[in-house]
Amino acid sequence: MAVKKATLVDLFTRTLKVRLFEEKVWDIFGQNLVPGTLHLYLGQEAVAAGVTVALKETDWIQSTHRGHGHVVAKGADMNAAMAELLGKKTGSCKGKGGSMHITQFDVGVLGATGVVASGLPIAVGAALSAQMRKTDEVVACFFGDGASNNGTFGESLNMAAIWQLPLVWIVENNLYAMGTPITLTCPSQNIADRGEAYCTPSVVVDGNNAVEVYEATVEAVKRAREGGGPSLIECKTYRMRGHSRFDPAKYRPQDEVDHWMGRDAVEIIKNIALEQKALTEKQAESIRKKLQKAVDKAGDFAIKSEHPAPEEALDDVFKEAI
Amino acid sequence: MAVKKATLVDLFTRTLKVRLFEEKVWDIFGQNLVPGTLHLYLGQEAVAAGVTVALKETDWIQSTHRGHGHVVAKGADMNAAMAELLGKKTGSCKGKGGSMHITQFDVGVLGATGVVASGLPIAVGAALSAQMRKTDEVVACFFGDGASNNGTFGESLNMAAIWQLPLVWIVENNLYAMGTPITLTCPSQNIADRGEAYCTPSVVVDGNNAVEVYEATVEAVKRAREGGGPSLIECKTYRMRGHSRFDPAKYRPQDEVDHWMGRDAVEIIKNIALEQKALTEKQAESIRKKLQKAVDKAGDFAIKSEHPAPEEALDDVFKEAI
Amino acid sequence: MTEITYRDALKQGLREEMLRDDNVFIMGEDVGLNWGGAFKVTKGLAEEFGEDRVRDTPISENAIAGAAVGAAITGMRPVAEIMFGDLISLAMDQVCNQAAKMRYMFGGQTSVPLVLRSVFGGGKNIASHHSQSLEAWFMHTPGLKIAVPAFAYDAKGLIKTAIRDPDPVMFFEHKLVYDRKEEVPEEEYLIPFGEAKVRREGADVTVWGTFFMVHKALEVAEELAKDGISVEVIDPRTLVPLDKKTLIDSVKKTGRLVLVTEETKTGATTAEIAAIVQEEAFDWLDAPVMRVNAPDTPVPFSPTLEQYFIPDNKRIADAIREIV
Amino acid sequence: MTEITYRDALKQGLREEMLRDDNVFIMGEDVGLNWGGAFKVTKGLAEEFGEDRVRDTPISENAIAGAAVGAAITGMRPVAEIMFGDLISLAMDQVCNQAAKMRYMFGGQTSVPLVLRSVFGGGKNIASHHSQSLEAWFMHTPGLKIAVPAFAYDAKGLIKTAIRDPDPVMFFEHKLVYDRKEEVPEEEYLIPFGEAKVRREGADVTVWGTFFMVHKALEVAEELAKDGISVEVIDPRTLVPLDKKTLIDSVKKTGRLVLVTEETKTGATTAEIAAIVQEEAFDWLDAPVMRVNAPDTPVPFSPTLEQYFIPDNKRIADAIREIV
Ligand SMILES: Cc1ncc(C[n+]2csc(CCOP(=O)(O)OP(=O)(O)O)c2C)c(N)n1
Ligand SMILES: Cc1ncc(C[n+]2csc(CCOP(=O)(O)OP(=O)(O)O)c2C)c(N)n1
Ligand SMILES: [Mg+2]
Ligand SMILES: [Mg+2]
Repeated sequence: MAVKKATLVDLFTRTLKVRLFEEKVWDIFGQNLVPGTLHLYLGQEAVAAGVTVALKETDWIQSTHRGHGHVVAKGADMNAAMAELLGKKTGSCKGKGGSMHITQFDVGVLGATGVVASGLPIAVGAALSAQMRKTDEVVACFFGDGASNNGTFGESLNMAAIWQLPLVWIVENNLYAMGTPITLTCPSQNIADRGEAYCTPSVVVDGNNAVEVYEATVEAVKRAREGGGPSLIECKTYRMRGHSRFDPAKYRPQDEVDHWMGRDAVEIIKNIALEQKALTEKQAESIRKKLQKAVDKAGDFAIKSEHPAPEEALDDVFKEAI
Repeated sequence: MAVKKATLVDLFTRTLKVRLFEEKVWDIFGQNLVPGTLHLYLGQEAVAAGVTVALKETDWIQSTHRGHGHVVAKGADMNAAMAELLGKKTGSCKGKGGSMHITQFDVGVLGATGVVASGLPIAVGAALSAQMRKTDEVVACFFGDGASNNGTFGESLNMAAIWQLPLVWIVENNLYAMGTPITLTCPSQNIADRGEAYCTPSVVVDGNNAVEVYEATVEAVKRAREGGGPSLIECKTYRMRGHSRFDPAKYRPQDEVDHWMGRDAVEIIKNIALEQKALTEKQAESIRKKLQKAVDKAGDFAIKSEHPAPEEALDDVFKEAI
Repeated sequence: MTEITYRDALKQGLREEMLRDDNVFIMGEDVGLNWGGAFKVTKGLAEEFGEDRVRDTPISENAIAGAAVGAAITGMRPVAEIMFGDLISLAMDQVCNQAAKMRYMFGGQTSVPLVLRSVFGGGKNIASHHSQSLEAWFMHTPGLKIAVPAFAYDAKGLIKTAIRDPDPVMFFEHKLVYDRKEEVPEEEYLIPFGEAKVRREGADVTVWGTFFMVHKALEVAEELAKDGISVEVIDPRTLVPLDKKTLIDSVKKTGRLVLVTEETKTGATTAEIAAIVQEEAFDWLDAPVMRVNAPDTPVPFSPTLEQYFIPDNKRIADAIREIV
Repeated sequence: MTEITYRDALKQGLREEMLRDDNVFIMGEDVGLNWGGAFKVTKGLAEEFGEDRVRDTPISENAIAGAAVGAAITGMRPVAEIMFGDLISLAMDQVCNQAAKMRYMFGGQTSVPLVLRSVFGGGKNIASHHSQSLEAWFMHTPGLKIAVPAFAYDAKGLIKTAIRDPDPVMFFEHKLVYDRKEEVPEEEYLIPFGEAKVRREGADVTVWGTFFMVHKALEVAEELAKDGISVEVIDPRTLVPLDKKTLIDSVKKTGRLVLVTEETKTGATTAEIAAIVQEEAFDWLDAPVMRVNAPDTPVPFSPTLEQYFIPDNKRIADAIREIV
């Protein structure tokens, strides 16, 4: 499939946007302004970009504990996203969610969840709803290699398959679940094998190549929209940092780290776009500048925003207080 | 593989023993002497027989809500088993368990459980224990087609595979989970496909043919004992009765019922044994008589046994009362 | 008005809501054509509304609950059934971490209008895995509403309210009341959450209980009346929201309180009620709040044992007599 | 004696038991070589005992718990770790329906000597899915013992007792005490279950609490002493078995009781304690039993909100002042 030039630019822009957002988060975290923990999306940007470029605004994504990249790529307001990470009143969840629950529902984010693999059945329900409401909405559900070992994985893949739901499973196989290499917890090479067992068409792609992710998603989304049921896309990728805030990730062999660091998602999509003449160096630079500005603004916004008032802790349990 | 004559006799005997036991249970149930509900094993006897004949006494089985057949085949005391179904003090669980929890630990039954699929992780633990204690014990874990849709299925198959545990998964695919046909809840023809996804050698056999079940189990047990890890055997079989006590199973198409009723597990193994000259009609008859006598005795024993005293309800929560 | 069973009252409520709102649908194991629910509550609905809206699921409790969450937040009104309350143990993450917390942790962005129906209680001799009463787990989970109807009339009115509620509702039924008949209006009515019902007025002692124990308490009250003991019986109908006022007012009148549920004693809902009442009506209490519950054991199978396990009229009467 | 952290005290206890009994082993997510447990409790043990006995698992909470059950009934002594207490929601069936009930429903045939370690509590700004305090769910599940150490000394003595216990033990830790240092003997000692510890003697009011709240209560007691209020502080150390005697004796002495835990209020362990005390010491109580808990909400992320959520010294002091 020949990817349109405008799409290549979009892929580059989204990949870079997520990268810059995460670098900003890391920077602010370094200033000790981000409470709690963080699971940075750095390194995996091409997955979120490739998937979301293939979706419509009315489509949904289900995110994870490593969710900033997903929501920013889906179009979340960066100010509100950044403010949420800092626990501010202006955050998209009013400071109640933070990094692990960063969510902006009105751009099509079903939710980000701290319980590994818990998003899968929720995505099933949203896809069922899309089908029952007779819409053309599709749901893309992100999860990690580690998540595929949880019981909800099989339950969800099965349900989606028997009901032929408009769902795309996106496995971000970054080879580790915290410090545990996938080789210790998965007997096969590819998580995709498990999709096949549920009669779900499954492919493996280079998760650092936004174009590959995009192309696979386009095909899966098309199938989903046409009533052809769920698909699974396994994206091989790698974290640029540790699992969470203070993890130096010493457990990863240096040659493995080197290999992946040499496969920078931003560089890869940029080079493709340049080669395909979708973009010039100058245009790329101007995109970067614009994005950097927006990200910086988000950072300032978040830092300057107010903390919620303590008693706000009591709101939002039910629609109406009981 | 040529099956020894003595083994054929054993297979016949165990299949028939389970059949007669269950018929007796049904008979007593008809007299309104069995409290609660019942999940009869009638029709599936060849599975329990084929599996347990391939096991050693020191091996373990994990049972289900449809467990009478498993425990009787593994060698449980029939008096105690029957008394348990009637809630008597002399029952193997002192009347605390009943049909769904019928268990005799000292003949190698890990337990029978009322929660579908909950036996799988327990079997993993027992197999891990067998491996860590450096024994040659093998665990055979029974479960239904319906159970394979539960989250514990994937978690357990995966764990057994990565640790190469001495485990044999026995799927009793009787085509229904209560009233739900497997076609509604499983996108593929065979549950065995799911075993392959976890790199677990998986086969499909005729579950009404005790020899087929036996041969597949022998191979799987051998692999397990030699450190070759888990295997999965899917036994296609059928319930002769409804799911539970009052279910007339009207939801099953008559031609399907007829097909399977014509494939009686006892007849099949009997004919094989006769053909292979492992058995004469006369010997078969004498085995039947002996078994019938033991089963009748168990029935009488159970009926005549005392009910537990009410306060015994307070015992056995902890080893020592707190 | 005609007399119908609790089961049929529930079905009427479900049916009315499905007729009213196309987004209401039912999902669960064996709820559909071939079975109609393990206790036949949904029998006939698949025939009427189709298998799409009365949907049989695989044996996947956590995914059933989770799919209900996903459907609820995107505009549907799922009524999910977990066949036995004991099996919600397999769905605790989706129920307690997702459904219950979503509105809150997303700062009010999401509504989760789902109903999760399930059934508690013993008395059917089906042992430890099919007889528990676990409502306390959910009462201790902020973000869930809990309905506990003991009467057919309430079952219908509460299921309708539950379906229309914008928040997740745990709708708990009891095995022994499905067959109980009572007059139930055929026309529509709703019962608001958080309003207890005084089932019988009395002056000497208040009895508060749930499910089948309400019926036992009423029998006991009748018996004790012959001895001149006047018992007031309160049925909360919902545990969350909890109608404290009706209860406290009653205790202030009678000065005595006996709590009766089928739960195992330690940490039961009765513990919370006892704690509340001694907090809020300390000066009115003439005797300690008494709790009548099952002992702290799993539910045994054998009828002799199970009868001993479940609180009976005698234990309720004894507790009352001990403090009046 | 040297001062060591709660974390290291736990590790010492685990290590001693692993040296003593070859059948003791540890399993859980990231407990092994690469991480040593999310809170580093098992750090170093895989190096010493090998990856077989300190075993990293997949992210499969229900199977972790279930595998521990299967290993326990066949002769091993598993110590399973669930990384965060919130995640036991995924293992409720194996914990509450299998481990807790097996001995009973099999009529005493099986022993399930497993320990399930996990961690509760907020204060780390990690929001609704990683900060809960769910011990009440398990206190309401007959068949489980529950240890709740708040001090390093107890952590070591109780983990050793837990490992040797023939029944399933839920061993709950608290995030904010891992770094707390205290003198802990290097030699072996065991702390029996069911023996509360009076952490401070007092005459005017009894405070009973768990985990980090014990430390806060002690601070408050110190402060209030300046105002002439004499506070007795009781740390139960295990919830099941529960040392009622120490508590009731104390209440009979002081006549007043304040309960403090980090749980959300409704249905917390404090409800059970309040119910027990008003039952057993009704005539000695000079004021209602007060409960200081978190509000009935999920745990919020933002530090300002979380600080408001978790009971602080002021709330504890206020509750005490209200009744003395
Ligand atoms: C059910 C559950 N188990 C354990 C954890 C703790 N935990 C958080 S992230 C994580 C690793 C997840 O690995 P993976 O799914 O591969 O996602 P990644 O972090 O690599 O993006 C673990 C174990 C959790 N949050 N939820
Ligand atoms: C987790 C769980 N869900 C639902 C039930 C109710 N139930 C009991 S048996 C059964 C069907 C099980 O089907 P299958 O695993 O195929 O076994 P079979 O009854 O056919 O032997 C169901 C749904 C249960 N006991 N446990
Ligand atoms: Mg990963
Ligand atoms: Mg079946």
